[in-house]
Amino acid sequence: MIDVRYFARFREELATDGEQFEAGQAETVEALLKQLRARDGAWARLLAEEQRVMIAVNQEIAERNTPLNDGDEVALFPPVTGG
Amino acid sequence: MIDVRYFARFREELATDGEQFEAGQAETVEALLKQLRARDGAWARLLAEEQRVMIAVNQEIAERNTPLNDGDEVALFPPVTGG
Amino acid sequence: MIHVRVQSEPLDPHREVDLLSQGNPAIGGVVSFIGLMRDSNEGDRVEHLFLEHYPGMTEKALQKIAEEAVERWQLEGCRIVHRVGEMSPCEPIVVVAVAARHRKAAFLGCEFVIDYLKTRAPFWKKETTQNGERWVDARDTDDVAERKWQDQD
Amino acid sequence: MIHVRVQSEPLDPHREVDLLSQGNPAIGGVVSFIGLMRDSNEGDRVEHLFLEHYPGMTEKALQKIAEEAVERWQLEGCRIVHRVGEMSPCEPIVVVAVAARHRKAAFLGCEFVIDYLKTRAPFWKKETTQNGERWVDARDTDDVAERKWQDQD
Repeated sequence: MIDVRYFARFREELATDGEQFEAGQAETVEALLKQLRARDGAWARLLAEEQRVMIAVNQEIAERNTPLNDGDEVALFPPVTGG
Repeated sequence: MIDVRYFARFREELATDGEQFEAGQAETVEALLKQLRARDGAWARLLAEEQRVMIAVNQEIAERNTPLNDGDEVALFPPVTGG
Repeated sequence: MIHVRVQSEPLDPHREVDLLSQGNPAIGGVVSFIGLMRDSNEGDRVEHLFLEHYPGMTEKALQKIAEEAVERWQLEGCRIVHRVGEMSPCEPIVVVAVAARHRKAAFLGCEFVIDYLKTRAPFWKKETTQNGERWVDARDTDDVAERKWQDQD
Repeated sequence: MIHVRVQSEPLDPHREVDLLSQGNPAIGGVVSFIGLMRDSNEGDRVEHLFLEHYPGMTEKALQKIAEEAVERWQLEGCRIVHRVGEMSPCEPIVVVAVAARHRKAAFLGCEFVIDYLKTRAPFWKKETTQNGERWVDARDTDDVAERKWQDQD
Protein backbone atom coordinates (compact mmCIF):
# COMPACT_ATOMS: atom_id res chain seq x y z
CA MET A 1 0.00 0.00 0.00
CA ILE A 2 0.97 3.61 -0.53
CA ASP A 3 -0.12 6.16 2.06
CA VAL A 4 -1.08 9.52 0.56
CA ARG A 5 -1.39 12.54 2.84
CA TYR A 6 -2.68 16.05 2.23
CA PHE A 7 -1.76 19.16 4.21
CA ALA A 8 -2.90 22.74 4.77
CA ARG A 9 -5.01 24.24 1.99
CA PHE A 10 -5.01 20.91 0.14
CA ARG A 11 -6.33 19.04 3.17
CA GLU A 12 -9.09 21.61 3.61
CA GLU A 13 -10.14 21.96 -0.01
CA LEU A 14 -9.93 18.24 -0.76
CA ALA A 15 -11.83 17.59 2.48
CA THR A 16 -9.56 14.71 3.49
CA ASP A 17 -6.21 14.32 5.19
CA GLY A 18 -5.25 11.20 3.32
CA GLU A 19 -6.04 7.89 1.69
CA GLN A 20 -4.41 4.66 0.58
CA PHE A 21 -3.53 3.34 -2.87
CA GLU A 22 -2.50 -0.11 -4.05
CA ALA A 23 1.23 -0.05 -4.73
CA GLY A 24 0.77 -1.11 -8.37
CA GLN A 25 -1.72 1.67 -9.15
CA ALA A 26 0.89 4.41 -9.45
CA GLU A 27 4.53 3.78 -10.25
CA THR A 28 5.63 7.41 -9.96
CA VAL A 29 4.34 10.53 -8.25
CA GLU A 30 3.21 11.87 -11.62
CA ALA A 31 1.14 8.74 -12.27
CA LEU A 32 -0.50 9.23 -8.87
CA LEU A 33 -1.18 12.91 -9.59
CA LYS A 34 -2.76 12.00 -12.91
CA GLN A 35 -5.25 9.67 -11.23
CA LEU A 36 -6.09 12.25 -8.58
CA ARG A 37 -6.66 14.99 -11.16
CA ALA A 38 -9.12 12.75 -12.97
CA ARG A 39 -11.51 13.18 -10.03
CA ASP A 40 -12.21 16.73 -11.26
CA GLY A 41 -13.40 19.54 -8.98
CA ALA A 42 -10.88 20.63 -6.36
CA TRP A 43 -8.61 17.71 -7.31
CA ALA A 44 -8.18 18.86 -10.87
CA ARG A 45 -7.84 22.49 -9.86
CA LEU A 46 -5.33 22.12 -7.01
CA LEU A 47 -3.18 19.47 -8.64
CA ALA A 48 -3.20 20.85 -12.20
CA GLU A 49 0.16 20.63 -13.97
CA GLU A 50 0.64 24.36 -13.96
CA GLN A 51 -0.01 24.57 -10.21
CA ARG A 52 2.78 24.63 -7.69
CA VAL A 53 2.44 21.35 -5.83
CA MET A 54 5.11 20.29 -3.37
CA ILE A 55 5.72 16.58 -2.98
CA ALA A 56 7.35 14.56 -0.23
CA VAL A 57 8.05 10.84 -0.40
CA ASN A 58 8.87 9.21 2.91
CA GLN A 59 9.10 12.66 4.46
CA GLU A 60 11.75 13.99 2.08
CA ILE A 61 11.15 16.54 -0.67
CA ALA A 62 10.59 14.64 -3.94
CA GLU A 63 9.89 15.31 -7.61
CA ARG A 64 7.12 14.33 -10.01
CA ASN A 65 9.27 11.58 -11.50
CA THR A 66 10.16 10.05 -8.13
CA PRO A 67 9.23 6.32 -8.24
CA LEU A 68 6.76 4.94 -5.70
CA ASN A 69 7.09 1.62 -3.91
CA ASP A 70 4.99 -0.43 -1.58
CA GLY A 71 5.00 1.08 1.91
CA ASP A 72 5.87 4.59 0.78
CA GLU A 73 4.34 7.65 2.41
CA VAL A 74 3.55 10.34 -0.16
CA ALA A 75 2.54 13.85 0.88
CA LEU A 76 1.08 16.54 -1.36
CA PHE A 77 0.95 20.14 -0.19
CA PRO A 78 1.07 23.75 -1.33
CA PRO A 79 4.33 25.76 -1.16
CA VAL A 80 5.44 26.03 2.45
CA THR A 81 5.15 29.29 4.39
CA GLY A 82 6.92 28.78 7.71
CA GLY A 83 9.59 30.86 9.38
CA MET B 1 45.56 75.66 20.31
CA ILE B 2 45.20 72.19 18.83
CA ASP B 3 44.75 69.26 21.19
CA VAL B 4 46.56 66.12 20.05
CA ARG B 5 45.64 62.80 21.62
CA TYR B 6 47.23 59.35 21.39
CA PHE B 7 45.51 56.04 22.04
CA ALA B 8 46.27 52.38 22.63
CA ARG B 9 49.68 51.21 21.38
CA PHE B 10 50.56 54.76 20.34
CA ARG B 11 49.85 56.14 23.82
CA GLU B 12 51.97 53.41 25.39
CA GLU B 13 54.92 53.55 23.02
CA LEU B 14 54.97 57.33 22.80
CA ALA B 15 54.66 57.43 26.60
CA THR B 16 52.09 60.25 26.51
CA ASP B 17 48.34 60.51 26.05
CA GLY B 18 48.49 63.89 24.40
CA GLU B 19 49.91 67.38 24.00
CA GLN B 20 49.02 70.80 22.62
CA PHE B 21 50.22 72.61 19.52
CA GLU B 22 49.88 76.23 18.48
CA ALA B 23 47.22 76.42 15.78
CA GLY B 24 49.63 77.96 13.26
CA GLN B 25 52.24 75.23 13.64
CA ALA B 26 50.38 72.66 11.54
CA GLU B 27 47.85 73.56 8.89
CA THR B 28 46.95 69.97 8.00
CA VAL B 29 47.17 66.59 9.68
CA GLU B 30 50.08 65.69 7.40
CA ALA B 31 52.01 68.80 8.50
CA LEU B 32 51.45 67.77 12.10
CA LEU B 33 52.59 64.20 11.41
CA LYS B 34 55.73 65.51 9.75
CA GLN B 35 56.70 67.48 12.85
CA LEU B 36 56.01 64.53 15.13
CA ARG B 37 58.08 62.15 12.98
CA ALA B 38 61.04 64.53 13.24
CA ARG B 39 61.31 63.60 16.90
CA ASP B 40 62.78 60.25 15.83
CA GLY B 41 62.57 57.09 17.95
CA ALA B 42 59.06 55.72 18.48
CA TRP B 43 57.61 58.86 16.85
CA ALA B 44 59.35 58.24 13.53
CA ARG B 45 58.66 54.51 13.66
CA LEU B 46 54.96 54.56 14.59
CA LEU B 47 54.00 57.52 12.40
CA ALA B 48 56.11 56.62 9.34
CA GLU B 49 54.37 57.28 6.04
CA GLU B 50 54.14 53.57 5.24
CA GLN B 51 52.55 52.82 8.62
CA ARG B 52 48.81 52.51 9.06
CA VAL B 53 47.89 55.48 11.20
CA MET B 54 44.24 56.28 11.82
CA ILE B 55 43.34 59.92 12.30
CA ALA B 56 40.34 61.59 13.88
CA VAL B 57 39.69 65.32 13.84
CA ASN B 58 37.03 66.49 16.29
CA GLN B 59 36.14 62.86 16.94
CA GLU B 60 35.40 62.00 13.31
CA ILE B 61 37.57 59.84 11.07
CA ALA B 62 39.80 62.17 9.00
CA GLU B 63 42.50 61.99 6.35
CA ARG B 64 46.09 63.19 6.13
CA ASN B 65 45.04 66.20 4.10
CA THR B 66 42.31 67.29 6.52
CA PRO B 67 42.95 70.96 7.48
CA LEU B 68 43.48 71.85 11.14
CA ASN B 69 42.03 74.89 12.86
CA ASP B 70 42.33 76.52 16.24
CA GLY B 71 40.41 74.53 18.85
CA ASP B 72 40.50 71.25 16.93
CA GLU B 73 40.96 67.93 18.69
CA VAL B 74 43.20 65.60 16.70
CA ALA B 75 43.62 61.94 17.63
CA LEU B 76 46.22 59.54 16.26
CA PHE B 77 45.83 55.82 16.79
CA PRO B 78 46.56 52.39 15.28
CA PRO B 79 43.89 50.52 13.28
CA VAL B 80 40.93 49.78 15.53
CA THR B 81 40.23 46.26 16.80
CA GLY B 82 36.86 46.37 18.56
CA GLY B 83 33.81 44.18 18.09
CA MET C 1 25.87 21.00 18.70
CA ILE C 2 22.78 20.69 16.51
CA HIS C 3 19.36 20.95 18.06
CA VAL C 4 16.03 21.23 16.26
CA ARG C 5 12.61 21.32 17.83
CA VAL C 6 8.97 22.04 17.05
CA GLN C 7 6.73 23.14 19.88
CA SER C 8 3.29 24.57 20.53
CA GLU C 9 4.40 26.37 23.72
CA PRO C 10 5.71 29.97 23.41
CA LEU C 11 9.36 30.18 22.36
CA ASP C 12 12.13 31.54 24.54
CA PRO C 13 14.74 32.79 22.05
CA HIS C 14 17.20 33.81 24.76
CA ARG C 15 17.30 30.31 26.20
CA GLU C 16 18.23 28.93 22.77
CA VAL C 17 21.06 31.42 22.39
CA ASP C 18 22.36 30.60 25.86
CA LEU C 19 22.23 26.85 25.30
CA LEU C 20 24.05 27.30 22.01
CA SER C 21 27.05 29.18 23.28
CA GLN C 22 27.46 28.05 26.89
CA GLY C 23 30.74 26.43 27.76
CA ASN C 24 32.45 26.68 24.38
CA PRO C 25 35.17 29.35 24.59
CA ALA C 26 36.13 28.75 20.93
CA ILE C 27 32.97 30.58 19.86
CA GLY C 28 33.69 34.13 18.72
CA GLY C 29 30.31 35.06 17.31
CA VAL C 30 26.65 34.12 17.68
CA VAL C 31 24.13 35.28 15.11
CA SER C 32 20.48 34.72 15.81
CA PHE C 33 17.34 35.32 13.84
CA ILE C 34 14.01 35.70 15.58
CA GLY C 35 10.98 35.67 13.33
CA LEU C 36 8.11 37.53 14.97
CA MET C 37 4.43 37.51 14.15
CA ARG C 38 3.50 40.83 12.54
CA ASP C 39 0.09 42.37 13.16
CA SER C 40 -0.56 43.06 9.49
CA ASN C 41 -0.10 41.35 6.14
CA GLU C 42 -1.03 42.45 2.63
CA GLY C 43 -2.72 45.53 4.05
CA ASP C 44 -4.97 43.71 6.51
CA ARG C 45 -4.75 43.57 10.27
CA VAL C 46 -3.94 40.04 11.45
CA GLU C 47 -5.39 38.99 14.77
CA HIS C 48 -4.10 35.45 15.04
CA LEU C 49 -1.88 33.06 13.21
CA PHE C 50 -2.16 29.30 13.05
CA LEU C 51 0.89 27.26 12.07
CA GLU C 52 0.22 23.81 10.63
CA HIS C 53 3.08 21.40 10.04
CA TYR C 54 3.84 17.84 8.95
CA PRO C 55 4.98 16.05 12.11
CA GLY C 56 7.92 13.77 11.45
CA MET C 57 8.95 15.38 8.19
CA THR C 58 9.33 18.79 9.84
CA GLU C 59 11.98 17.62 12.29
CA LYS C 60 13.83 15.71 9.56
CA ALA C 61 13.83 18.73 7.28
CA LEU C 62 15.13 21.05 10.02
CA GLN C 63 17.82 18.56 11.04
CA LYS C 64 19.00 18.26 7.44
CA ILE C 65 19.17 22.04 7.00
CA ALA C 66 21.11 22.45 10.25
CA GLU C 67 23.56 19.70 9.29
CA GLU C 68 24.17 21.26 5.91
CA ALA C 69 24.83 24.67 7.49
CA VAL C 70 27.22 23.26 10.10
CA GLU C 71 29.20 21.38 7.49
CA ARG C 72 29.27 24.18 4.92
CA TRP C 73 30.52 26.90 7.31
CA GLN C 74 32.24 24.80 9.96
CA LEU C 75 29.85 26.08 12.60
CA GLU C 76 30.34 25.47 16.30
CA GLY C 77 26.61 25.03 16.78
CA CYS C 78 23.15 25.53 15.32
CA ARG C 79 19.73 25.54 17.00
CA ILE C 80 16.40 25.81 15.20
CA VAL C 81 13.17 26.00 17.16
CA HIS C 82 9.86 26.59 15.41
CA ARG C 83 6.51 27.16 16.96
CA VAL C 84 3.30 25.52 15.71
CA GLY C 85 -0.37 26.01 16.54
CA GLU C 86 -2.11 29.24 17.44
CA MET C 87 -0.21 32.46 18.16
CA SER C 88 -0.66 36.22 18.53
CA PRO C 89 1.13 39.34 17.20
CA CYS C 90 4.64 40.01 18.55
CA GLU C 91 5.16 36.38 19.54
CA PRO C 92 8.23 34.58 18.15
CA ILE C 93 7.45 32.09 15.39
CA VAL C 94 10.95 30.78 14.87
CA VAL C 95 14.41 31.12 16.35
CA VAL C 96 17.59 30.24 14.47
CA ALA C 97 20.78 30.61 16.48
CA VAL C 98 24.18 29.88 15.00
CA ALA C 99 27.62 29.96 16.60
CA ALA C 100 30.99 30.08 14.87
CA ARG C 101 34.59 30.99 15.53
CA HIS C 102 34.30 34.06 13.33
CA ARG C 103 31.38 36.29 12.52
CA LYS C 104 31.15 35.83 8.76
CA ALA C 105 30.46 32.11 9.06
CA ALA C 106 27.83 32.78 11.73
CA PHE C 107 26.00 35.31 9.53
CA LEU C 108 26.09 33.08 6.46
CA GLY C 109 25.05 29.97 8.39
CA CYS C 110 22.11 31.71 10.05
CA GLU C 111 20.80 33.28 6.87
CA PHE C 112 21.18 30.00 4.97
CA VAL C 113 19.13 28.16 7.60
CA ILE C 114 16.22 30.59 7.58
CA ASP C 115 16.23 30.86 3.77
CA TYR C 116 16.09 27.07 3.40
CA LEU C 117 13.56 26.69 6.19
CA LYS C 118 11.25 29.11 4.38
CA THR C 119 11.15 27.01 1.22
CA ARG C 120 11.81 23.45 2.41
CA ALA C 121 10.39 22.87 5.87
CA PRO C 122 6.71 21.80 5.86
CA PHE C 123 5.00 24.61 7.75
CA TRP C 124 1.94 26.50 6.59
CA LYS C 125 0.55 29.73 7.99
CA LYS C 126 -3.15 30.49 8.22
CA GLU C 127 -4.04 33.94 9.42
CA THR C 128 -7.19 35.33 10.97
CA THR C 129 -8.15 38.82 9.82
CA GLN C 130 -11.36 40.76 10.33
CA ASN C 131 -12.56 39.10 7.12
CA GLY C 132 -12.03 35.59 8.44
CA GLU C 133 -9.33 32.98 7.95
CA ARG C 134 -6.98 32.64 4.97
CA TRP C 135 -3.92 30.62 4.08
CA VAL C 136 -0.81 32.72 3.57
CA ASP C 137 0.64 32.51 0.07
CA ALA C 138 4.30 31.62 -0.47
CA ARG C 139 6.43 34.58 -1.54
CA ASP C 140 8.50 34.50 -4.71
CA THR C 141 11.26 36.38 -2.90
CA ASP C 142 11.73 33.33 -0.69
CA ASP C 143 12.51 31.19 -3.72
CA VAL C 144 14.99 33.79 -4.90
CA ALA C 145 16.64 33.79 -1.47
CA GLU C 146 16.96 30.03 -1.52
CA ARG C 147 18.47 29.87 -5.01
CA LYS C 148 21.21 32.31 -4.02
CA TRP C 149 22.87 29.59 -1.93
CA GLN C 150 22.99 27.20 -4.86
CA ASP C 151 24.47 29.73 -7.28
CA GLN C 152 27.32 30.34 -4.84
CA ASP C 153 28.74 26.83 -5.09
CA MET D 1 14.70 53.33 17.70
CA ILE D 2 18.46 53.82 17.73
CA HIS D 3 20.38 53.20 20.91
CA VAL D 4 24.17 53.03 21.30
CA ARG D 5 26.08 52.59 24.53
CA VAL D 6 29.53 51.83 25.87
CA GLN D 7 29.81 50.24 29.29
CA SER D 8 32.32 48.59 31.58
CA GLU D 9 29.68 46.40 33.27
CA PRO D 10 28.96 42.95 31.76
CA LEU D 11 26.56 43.03 28.79
CA ASP D 12 23.11 41.50 28.78
CA PRO D 13 22.44 40.72 25.09
CA HIS D 14 18.93 39.45 25.75
CA ARG D 15 17.88 42.70 27.34
CA GLU D 16 19.00 44.60 24.23
CA VAL D 17 17.01 42.31 21.96
CA ASP D 18 13.93 42.69 24.14
CA LEU D 19 14.19 46.47 24.30
CA LEU D 20 14.60 46.58 20.54
CA SER D 21 11.50 44.66 19.59
CA GLN D 22 9.06 45.29 22.42
CA GLY D 23 5.79 46.91 21.49
CA ASN D 24 6.34 47.23 17.74
CA PRO D 25 4.11 44.70 15.97
CA ALA D 26 5.38 45.84 12.56
CA ILE D 27 8.67 44.03 13.22
CA GLY D 28 8.88 40.72 11.39
CA GLY D 29 12.50 39.85 12.06
CA VAL D 30 15.22 40.56 14.58
CA VAL D 31 18.82 39.66 13.78
CA SER D 32 21.39 39.95 16.51
CA PHE D 33 25.12 39.50 16.62
CA ILE D 34 26.87 38.73 19.88
CA GLY D 35 30.65 38.94 19.79
CA LEU D 36 32.14 36.75 22.51
CA MET D 37 35.63 36.74 23.94
CA ARG D 38 37.46 33.63 22.72
CA ASP D 39 39.98 31.89 24.95
CA SER D 40 42.65 31.69 22.27
CA ASN D 41 44.10 33.88 19.52
CA GLU D 42 46.93 33.24 17.07
CA GLY D 43 47.65 29.93 18.76
CA ASP D 44 47.99 31.30 22.29
CA ARG D 45 45.66 30.92 25.23
CA VAL D 46 44.17 34.27 26.19
CA GLU D 47 43.40 34.79 29.86
CA HIS D 48 42.03 38.31 29.84
CA LEU D 49 41.14 41.01 27.43
CA PHE D 50 41.28 44.75 27.99
CA LEU D 51 39.24 47.04 25.74
CA GLU D 52 40.43 50.62 25.44
CA HIS D 53 38.31 53.20 23.66
CA TYR D 54 38.13 56.91 22.84
CA PRO D 55 35.33 58.27 25.02
CA GLY D 56 33.19 60.72 23.12
CA MET D 57 34.27 59.64 19.67
CA THR D 58 33.18 56.05 20.31
CA GLU D 59 29.57 56.98 20.94
CA LYS D 60 29.52 59.33 17.94
CA ALA D 61 30.97 56.66 15.67
CA LEU D 62 28.45 54.05 16.81
CA GLN D 63 25.55 56.48 16.44
CA LYS D 64 26.62 57.33 12.89
CA ILE D 65 26.92 53.66 11.91
CA ALA D 66 23.48 52.89 13.38
CA GLU D 67 21.91 55.85 11.58
CA GLU D 68 23.42 54.81 8.28
CA ALA D 69 22.12 51.25 8.70
CA VAL D 70 18.61 52.38 9.65
CA GLU D 71 18.40 54.67 6.66
CA ARG D 72 19.92 52.28 4.16
CA TRP D 73 17.66 49.31 4.99
CA GLN D 74 14.65 51.09 6.45
CA LEU D 75 15.15 49.35 9.78
CA GLU D 76 12.60 49.48 12.58
CA GLY D 77 15.38 49.68 15.16
CA CYS D 78 19.07 49.23 15.88
CA ARG D 79 20.90 48.84 19.20
CA ILE D 80 24.68 48.67 19.60
CA VAL D 81 26.21 48.07 23.01
CA HIS D 82 29.95 47.58 23.40
CA ARG D 83 31.84 46.66 26.50
CA VAL D 84 35.11 48.33 27.54
CA GLY D 85 37.68 47.59 30.24
CA GLU D 86 38.72 44.18 31.51
CA MET D 87 36.92 40.98 30.55
CA SER D 88 37.25 37.18 30.58
CA PRO D 89 36.68 34.37 28.04
CA CYS D 90 33.07 33.64 27.02
CA GLU D 91 31.91 37.12 28.05
CA PRO D 92 30.09 39.22 25.42
CA ILE D 93 32.20 42.04 23.98
CA VAL D 94 29.55 43.55 21.74
CA VAL D 95 25.88 43.16 20.92
CA VAL D 96 24.33 44.44 17.71
CA ALA D 97 20.57 43.94 17.46
CA VAL D 98 18.61 45.02 14.42
CA ALA D 99 14.87 44.86 13.73
CA ALA D 100 13.10 45.14 10.39
CA ARG D 101 9.82 44.30 8.74
CA HIS D 102 11.45 41.57 6.70
CA ARG D 103 14.40 39.33 7.39
CA LYS D 104 16.71 40.30 4.55
CA ALA D 105 16.95 43.91 5.71
CA ALA D 106 17.61 42.76 9.27
CA PHE D 107 20.47 40.49 8.18
CA LEU D 108 22.06 43.13 5.97
CA GLY D 109 21.68 45.88 8.55
CA CYS D 110 23.20 43.81 11.34
CA GLU D 111 26.17 42.63 9.30
CA PHE D 112 26.79 46.16 8.01
CA VAL D 113 26.88 47.53 11.56
CA ILE D 114 29.39 45.00 12.87
CA ASP D 115 31.57 45.26 9.75
CA TYR D 116 31.72 49.05 10.05
CA LEU D 117 32.18 48.95 13.81
CA LYS D 118 35.21 46.69 13.34
CA THR D 119 37.00 49.20 11.13
CA ARG D 120 35.63 52.60 12.21
CA ALA D 121 34.77 52.63 15.92
CA PRO D 122 37.74 53.56 18.15
CA PHE D 123 38.19 50.42 20.26
CA TRP D 124 41.47 48.60 20.81
CA LYS D 125 41.96 45.15 22.27
CA LYS D 126 44.89 44.22 24.46
CA GLU D 127 45.12 40.58 25.46
CA THR D 128 46.88 38.87 28.33
CA THR D 129 48.48 35.54 27.46
CA GLN D 130 50.92 33.44 29.45
CA ASN D 131 53.66 35.48 27.76
CA GLY D 132 52.30 38.79 29.01
CA GLU D 133 50.23 41.54 27.43
CA ARG D 134 50.01 42.40 23.75
CA TRP D 135 47.91 44.65 21.55
CA VAL D 136 45.75 42.76 19.07
CA ASP D 137 46.54 43.53 15.42
CA ALA D 138 43.80 44.61 13.05
CA ARG D 139 42.82 41.93 10.55
CA ASP D 140 42.92 42.53 6.81
CA THR D 141 39.71 40.53 6.44
CA ASP D 142 37.92 43.26 8.37
CA ASP D 143 38.91 45.82 5.77
CA VAL D 144 37.68 43.52 3.04
CA ALA D 145 34.37 43.09 4.89
CA GLU D 146 33.95 46.84 5.17
CA ARG D 147 34.71 47.54 1.50
CA LYS D 148 32.01 45.09 0.40
CA TRP D 149 29.33 47.57 1.51
CA GLN D 150 30.80 50.34 -0.62
CA ASP D 151 31.08 48.20 -3.76
CA GLN D 152 27.38 47.40 -3.52
CA ASP D 153 26.19 50.94 -4.06
